[in-house]
Amino acid sequence: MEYFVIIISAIFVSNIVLAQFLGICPFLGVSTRISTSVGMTGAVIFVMTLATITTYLLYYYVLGPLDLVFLKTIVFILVIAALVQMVEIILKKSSPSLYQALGIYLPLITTNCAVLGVALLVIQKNFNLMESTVFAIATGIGFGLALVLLASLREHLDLVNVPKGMKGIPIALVTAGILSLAFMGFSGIV
Amino acid sequence: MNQWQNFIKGFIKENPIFVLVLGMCPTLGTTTSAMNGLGMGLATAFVLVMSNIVISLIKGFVPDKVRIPSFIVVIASFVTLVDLLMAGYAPELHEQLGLFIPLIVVNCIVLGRAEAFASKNGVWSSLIDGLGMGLGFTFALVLLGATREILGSGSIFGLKFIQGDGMLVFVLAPGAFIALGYIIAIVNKLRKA
Amino acid sequence: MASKKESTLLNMVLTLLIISVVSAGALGYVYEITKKPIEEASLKKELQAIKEVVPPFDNNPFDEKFEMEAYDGSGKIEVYPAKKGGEIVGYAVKTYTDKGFSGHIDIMVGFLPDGVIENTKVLAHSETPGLGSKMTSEKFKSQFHGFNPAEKKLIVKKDGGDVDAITAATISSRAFCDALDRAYKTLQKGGKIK
Amino acid sequence: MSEVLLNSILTLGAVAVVSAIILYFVAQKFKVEEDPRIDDIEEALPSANCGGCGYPGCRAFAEACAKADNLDNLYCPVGGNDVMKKVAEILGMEVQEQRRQVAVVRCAGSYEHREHHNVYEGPENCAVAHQLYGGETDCHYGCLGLADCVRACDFDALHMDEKTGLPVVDEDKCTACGACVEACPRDIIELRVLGKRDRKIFVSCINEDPAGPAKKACSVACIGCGLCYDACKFDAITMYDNLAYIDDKKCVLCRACVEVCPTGAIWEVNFPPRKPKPAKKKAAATAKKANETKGQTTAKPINISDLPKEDKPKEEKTEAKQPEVKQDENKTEEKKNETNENNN
Amino acid sequence: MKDNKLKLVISHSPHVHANNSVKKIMYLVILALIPELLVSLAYFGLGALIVTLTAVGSAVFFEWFIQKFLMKKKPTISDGSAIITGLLLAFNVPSNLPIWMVIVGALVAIGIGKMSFGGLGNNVFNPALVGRVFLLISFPVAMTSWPTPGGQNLTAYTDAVTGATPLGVIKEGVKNGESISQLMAQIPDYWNMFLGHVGGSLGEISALALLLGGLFLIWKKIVNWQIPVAILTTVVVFTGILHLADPDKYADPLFHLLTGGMMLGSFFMATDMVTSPMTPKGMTIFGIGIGILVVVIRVWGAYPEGMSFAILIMNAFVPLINMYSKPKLYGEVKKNGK
Amino acid sequence: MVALKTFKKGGVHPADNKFSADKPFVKAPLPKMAIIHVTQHLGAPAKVLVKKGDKVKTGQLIAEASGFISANIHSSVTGKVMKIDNAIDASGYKKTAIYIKTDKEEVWEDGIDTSDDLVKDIPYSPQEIVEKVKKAGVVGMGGATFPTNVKLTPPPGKKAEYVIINGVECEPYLTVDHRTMLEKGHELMVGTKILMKALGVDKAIIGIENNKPDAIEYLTKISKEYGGITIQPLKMKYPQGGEKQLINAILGREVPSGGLPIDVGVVVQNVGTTVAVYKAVQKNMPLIERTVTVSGTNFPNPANYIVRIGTPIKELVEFAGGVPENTGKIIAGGPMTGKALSSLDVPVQKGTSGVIFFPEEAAHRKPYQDCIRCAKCVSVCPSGLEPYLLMTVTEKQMYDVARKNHITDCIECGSCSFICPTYRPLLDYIRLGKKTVMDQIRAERAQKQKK
Ligand SMILES: Cc1cc2nc3c(=O)[nH]c(=O)nc-3n(C[C@H](O)[C@H](O)[C@H](O)COP(=O)(O)O)c2cc1C
Ligand SMILES: Cc1cc2nc3c(=O)[nH]c(=O)nc-3n(C[C@H](O)[C@H](O)[C@H](O)COP(=O)(O)O)c2cc1C
Ligand SMILES: Cc1cc2nc3c(=O)[nH]c(=O)nc-3n(C[C@H](O)[C@H](O)[C@H](O)COP(=O)(O)O)c2cc1C
Ligand SMILES: Cc1cc2nc3c(=O)[nH]c(=O)nc-3n(C[C@H](O)[C@H](O)[C@H](O)CO)c2cc1C
Ligand code: SF4
Ligand code: SF4
Ligand code: SF4
Ligand code: SF4
Ligand code: FES
Repeated sequence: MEYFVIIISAIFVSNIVLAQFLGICPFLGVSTRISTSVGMTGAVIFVMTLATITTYLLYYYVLGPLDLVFLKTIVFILVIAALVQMVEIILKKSSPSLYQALGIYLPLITTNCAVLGVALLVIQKNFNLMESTVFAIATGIGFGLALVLLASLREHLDLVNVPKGMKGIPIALVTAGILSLAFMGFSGIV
Repeated sequence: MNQWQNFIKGFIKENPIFVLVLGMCPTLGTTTSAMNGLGMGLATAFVLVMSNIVISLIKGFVPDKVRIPSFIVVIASFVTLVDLLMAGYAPELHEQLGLFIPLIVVNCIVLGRAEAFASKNGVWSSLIDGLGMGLGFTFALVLLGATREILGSGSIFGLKFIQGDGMLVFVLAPGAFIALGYIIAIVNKLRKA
Repeated sequence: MASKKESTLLNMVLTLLIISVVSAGALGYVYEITKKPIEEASLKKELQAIKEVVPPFDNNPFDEKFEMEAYDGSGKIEVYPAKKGGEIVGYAVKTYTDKGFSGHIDIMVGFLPDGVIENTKVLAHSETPGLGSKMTSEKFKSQFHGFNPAEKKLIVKKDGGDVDAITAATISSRAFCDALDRAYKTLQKGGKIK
Repeated sequence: MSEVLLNSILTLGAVAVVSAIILYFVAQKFKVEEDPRIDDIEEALPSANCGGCGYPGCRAFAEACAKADNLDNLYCPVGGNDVMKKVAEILGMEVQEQRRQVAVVRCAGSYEHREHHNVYEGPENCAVAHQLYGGETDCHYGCLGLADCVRACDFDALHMDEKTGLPVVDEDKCTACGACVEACPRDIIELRVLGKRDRKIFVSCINEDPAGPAKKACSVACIGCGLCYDACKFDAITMYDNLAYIDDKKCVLCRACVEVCPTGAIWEVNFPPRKPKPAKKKAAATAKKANETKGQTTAKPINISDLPKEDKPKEEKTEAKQPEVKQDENKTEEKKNETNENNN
Repeated sequence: MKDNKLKLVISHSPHVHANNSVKKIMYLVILALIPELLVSLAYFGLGALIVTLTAVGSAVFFEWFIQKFLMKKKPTISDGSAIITGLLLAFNVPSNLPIWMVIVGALVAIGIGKMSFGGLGNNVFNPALVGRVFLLISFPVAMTSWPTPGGQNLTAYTDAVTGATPLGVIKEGVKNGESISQLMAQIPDYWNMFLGHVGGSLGEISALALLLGGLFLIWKKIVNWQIPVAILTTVVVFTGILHLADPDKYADPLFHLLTGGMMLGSFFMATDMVTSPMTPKGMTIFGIGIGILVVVIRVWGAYPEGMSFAILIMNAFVPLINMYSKPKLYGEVKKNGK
Repeated sequence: MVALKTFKKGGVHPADNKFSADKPFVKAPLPKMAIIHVTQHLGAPAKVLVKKGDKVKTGQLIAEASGFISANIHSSVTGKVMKIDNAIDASGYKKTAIYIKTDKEEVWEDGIDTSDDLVKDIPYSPQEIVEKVKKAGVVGMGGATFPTNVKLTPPPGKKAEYVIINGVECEPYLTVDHRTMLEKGHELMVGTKILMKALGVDKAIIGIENNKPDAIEYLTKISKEYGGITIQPLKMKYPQGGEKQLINAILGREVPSGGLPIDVGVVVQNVGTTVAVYKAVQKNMPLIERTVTVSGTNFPNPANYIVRIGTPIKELVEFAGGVPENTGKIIAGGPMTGKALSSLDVPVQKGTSGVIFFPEEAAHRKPYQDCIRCAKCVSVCPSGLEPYLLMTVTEKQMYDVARKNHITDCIECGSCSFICPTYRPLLDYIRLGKKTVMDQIRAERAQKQKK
């Protein structure tokens, strides 16, 4: 039940994008086409999970014991950056097809607050390793849900006559706003 | 480009938020009031200026492959610095801005500027660029913060001017998106005119 | 086109190492400096809170703080005895609830030795701004000043108690009462108050 | 040194070194070669992603450039020669200069020249109307005036003239991307090479009907009489399907054809008004020479600059017909040579 | 050879038209809303009148204003869609809501919910609900104090006697551990709920009047039956299962059908053609989605009523639904011939 | 009475306005100058066989088929070839046509039986029938003008099971098929037998909508004399006459997307075509005349005419009473699929089934608005398409999306434009998108073949 609560909360109630304001740049940037948003979702879930596990271990087995928690930001981001770059290089060589699908989004992820955000959040929330992993995956799914929804809406908006001044980012933001308004209906469920 | 233009471009022409649409998370997450916007903006501006300076200083020594990690370390150091200083000397604000202070690290603007400007230009230009961009960012944050505060709480910089509450939505997530959407639309219009 | 420098193992490692070492050094140094102010800041906050919720005292409550198992076994609460001239003048209790609209809330509540509430202060919460967040407002808090849980019910009026809920934030109000109730009952169980 | 200081330096140093080493080896092991020049070229391109070059976007063009042995068949019409020079520089190659092109509208059938005897109702879209019928006039070749070309232009270089119902090209803005050529369902728009001082001569009509119906449908139609064909000494004009066509590669801008056209279907653009000087045989000769030079090296823009400025070919009788042409450098509207008015 | 000045019109076929129009559709919907309007006027009196007029008036005004001055287009207010938006917005708020809030709601509905997207036909979210939810979250107090229906306060407006809605009573009660059967005593009986003698937003109270209007629209083929039927069936099944599992914690299906915005939402708001899917299959999925969300929010969420949220959330899914519920092609080839 | 059937998916109900249903055929006078286009059918233009100055007889071959899908063209009058020049046709474009000035005296080509006697015996083999049909230049008269002989030659491996005769005439105003069924019932029956023989099938069904009860009754009666032919009454619904819909209505089968009726074992022929086949086979009569309804709400005397191909519509209309006062639009064919004429100089062609007048007030289209996503168009589309989407993506030139959404399956029935409450010109755009996508497909196919 504990995990169920974490999952529902991360996906719907405290959706990372719509309620927590993390990962907004890719949320706006990559949501022009459904296909790309699906690819991005895959990449984010993957990296987010990997990064959360790695930073979790580092935090509790290195930084904590050495009383160096103030270095967490710098260490985490370094690890994430290296991780992303590594994944990218490896994918490019070992699985070009997967690289085609996910690779192009990887550089974007380094500067995605959501990844660092989740790494920091699991520490703030005192999750254990398993909870952290589940939380990271669920958060990634929540990110994907918001991303794919917005992408489908924006593809739709491409076909209708949005006023010139609102085209592009403004209407995407307003749409995201109403989406977030609608998602407030989930509040209190867990 | 003279330094003045270099400085001023961050406000409207290349405003990181309105035009480049980067650094959205702190923009939306911390602007529940004008004051918070100001604090966040200045913190970011500080990191931006300092890391721009340092990066333009060290750019010659850094090999290409570790360029990004190196820059990130530099940026992260300044972020931690701000974090620590703020926690020590401005605990109230630190609590308000919460998670978003460490997240300055991944603020696309900071790294973006490091990559796009500081790693190619001299110290002085980089400083000006950082300052311009940083203040442009702050300007945008204060604008958004003020809008949300006025509509959402009926106050400005904490000064209440109506009885009771404002429209709560603007303090919450949806209002942030919506308000920013319209501000960008208006800025776009002004920029074209 | 940034740097034309070749990427060899040595210079990669060296560069990153130097940068990191310098950063770490600088940060470590700053950390040393700010460590005290940060600690002081958070101490000050707690002390401030204690001062707010109990009558004037002259001891250092931090030295005498002790922990108690909550009466319902749901966790631990911290108690700071406030003394004046060695005499107990009240207890500042750091209590909590998980029933807030957005989950966990930490509250400092002060009791006089006879169990009457002196004052309250919300330490940490994530309730909705403008709604639940109003529990920090004087208007809501003032009703607890001199509130005797032995005589009145620490329950919102809607549920048949004596507490005026915040409009449109009954959930937060309820949670608030829950936290106070926990502190009260725990102290009572531990025999600290009547 | 305090413990914290030491610890932080050690830890961070270790993390950094480990990442650097891992990165290094991973990078070595999984190396994928990509021509770095592609990025450089892409940066040099205007990133309009218009496809005017024939490739799907600027990146694809950059890749093609990097792969190519020479740049003869690669040309970015938006960036023009400047950009191609830059690209060549990056690749260390020579680039052949291409002469500037602009879009021209080969239809002069304005409202006053063509009678409209039907009313089209439907979407404002040339392609849709074209599929439906021949047009509101008897000319089934001419412009439909519903502005598909205008909408296709990304550079704001086209607009509809309210009075004539025809599109007008702003030569300063036109980048010769060809989007309008693609868009026009009637193939009215063509990219033409500009001569010196942006001059050009072309037949502003594509009506293939024989003389009678053509002339009846539109007073400024090319009726296929062949007079211009006879007048051209440079083989620049071909006749096909009752229609004359001037090859911009061969035309030396001597304007001989313009005068003989009985309907005024041939337009000369950006020429100064003709001066009443006697014709010089020399002019034609020089022009011929220029033509030959051009044939050998396409590198130079068309070269009749050997002709002294005043040295315009025969012009005696046209003088009287030549209206006052306002020398407005930016505007191209007054490209119309109105000699036809007199002919009608 | 000219056909004596005959200027023939040329256009693509078809050359005839069914002659139905947006205007006709919209005015029929307005007609269908009239019975409910009458019921609320009877039960809420002056307040209902003021709120309805303000909402409709300001919705139409904002549409006109925005089209005329911001979009520089010819205003199309006569098509009636703004009237519906205003009407439905009014139907979704308590009848004692302060006028200025009603106006803000209309501005949000029309300005943000509709015109920002380009006006009629281009919006992705139901405008009236955007306005309503905006108000609910902005002014939770005002939006959740419902005047009690009945004769005593027909002329009162803002100082009407207020009380809780059945959904609110149940929600509060269950949270406090009271059992459903106890709580049922505190609310009107089902027959009164069906007729509309019950607290709530001004246009959601009478299931009977709404049902009449809704059936009229279905008969006129203006709305498809799939959406309302899918919603109501899902709700009945879902709450039925819950009720059977624990009748003390979960109210019975009939209660859910008769309370809150269930009827109004199912027949008039989920069916807004602009913001609902295009095929019967898609509409069914859409309806089921709404049904599930409503129950989830009603039963487990913080809000006693989830209709608005459920519809808005499903509005966001419409493009995806459309993508995966294409109509069946005539002569679809299974193994992809050719 | 047999149960009424209809097709399953989509469809609309335009007012049928069949004003001329009880007007027997009248023969229209010969044209003064016949304008005979060499493209009156689907496929390649016919090759001109005459030259300026030649004298031709009625029924003489003047242009011959120039490919597998093409059709012979015969002179419809006796006279002199004046010129071979471009002339405007119903498509609104100028196409090659042969101008023949009519002599006073009519001389028929040898071997043509011009009498009205019914010939019931069919002594010919299937090959001979197809040959005769081809020689006579018979093309489908139901609208698509597809060369009939091609339809009668199923590709190898495909076998017809049914012949369906299309007597639906679902287009408003038009009544020629109705009149043909009433006046030429026996010819129709013999024609049907000929088709059955040519295709080697023993079952034929004539589909007729129930707004023509007299035709249903009459044909049911006489069909007893001819074995294997049944009459199927159908519920009124447009576009029931579309062959795919008709097959669906009668047999419940669906022609596969991109396929032909023969893929489900059916050949569909129009009533008029069948009579033309009868004449071609039994009387050696080439296709030189056809039936045309002249009608319209403001047209004082709607009627049905038998008209020689090549008669300028102007002459036909003058004979029928002249252009009504306030005419705003004239349509060749029915109002749902017909083409608006840009000029009355257009001649009657093999595919011209009607001339319909629209008064000024009904001639104009209403301005259109943004789509309100009412899904009416989706629900009426008999092909199961999403017209609103197809129009929009064509407008935005997203042809790949249009293609993925099967734009090529549109039968151009116009139901979508007819029903749309915002008057969107759906079919206008869909036609453009369909053509563009077809061109793309063809180009790809050509490319593949090259490789
Ligand atoms: C966005 C939003 C945030 C809310 N936050 C709180 C909150 O922090 N505390 C609270 O008690 N109620 C909050 N509510 C209100 C509850 O959902 C619920 O309506 C209320 O507690 C019912 O109490 P009442 O009986 O006082 O009206 C919030 C509502 C909304 C829409
Ligand atoms: C390329 C092409 C090939 C055809 N081949 C055959 C055929 O082999 N057999 C047949 O019965 N009909 C054939 N048809 C005719 C069609 O089935 C159909 O009758 C014709 O397109 C007119 O139908 P419509 O009026 O419903 O559009 C062909 C049509 C086309 C366009
Ligand atoms: C929308 C539409 C409506 C049609 N209506 C009729 C009709 O009413 N009667 C008819 O004979 N053919 C009609 N057709 C043509 C038929 O599809 C088919 O081409 C014809 O019946 C084949 O016979 P034919 O080759 O002898 O013309 C229609 C076609 C379409 C696309
Ligand atoms: C059946 C039907 C239901 C409608 N429901 C709503 C509604 O719930 N909210 C609303 O703002 N407009 C509604 N409208 C009006 C109109 O469609 C709506 O304003 C559009 O969403 C605006 O683009 C409805 C219209 C119809 C025909
Ligand atoms: S006028 Fe034509 S060729 Fe010139 S820029 Fe515009 S679209 Fe391109
Ligand atoms: S030139 Fe072509 S595209 Fe442009 S308006 Fe004329 S017909 Fe249309
Ligand atoms: S899309 Fe084509 S087949 Fe479908 S209704 Fe429209 S015209 Fe008919
Ligand atoms: S019928 Fe018209 S308004 Fe309705 S969905 Fe189709 S195109 Fe849109
Ligand atoms: S600031 Fe760019 S993703 Fe958060």
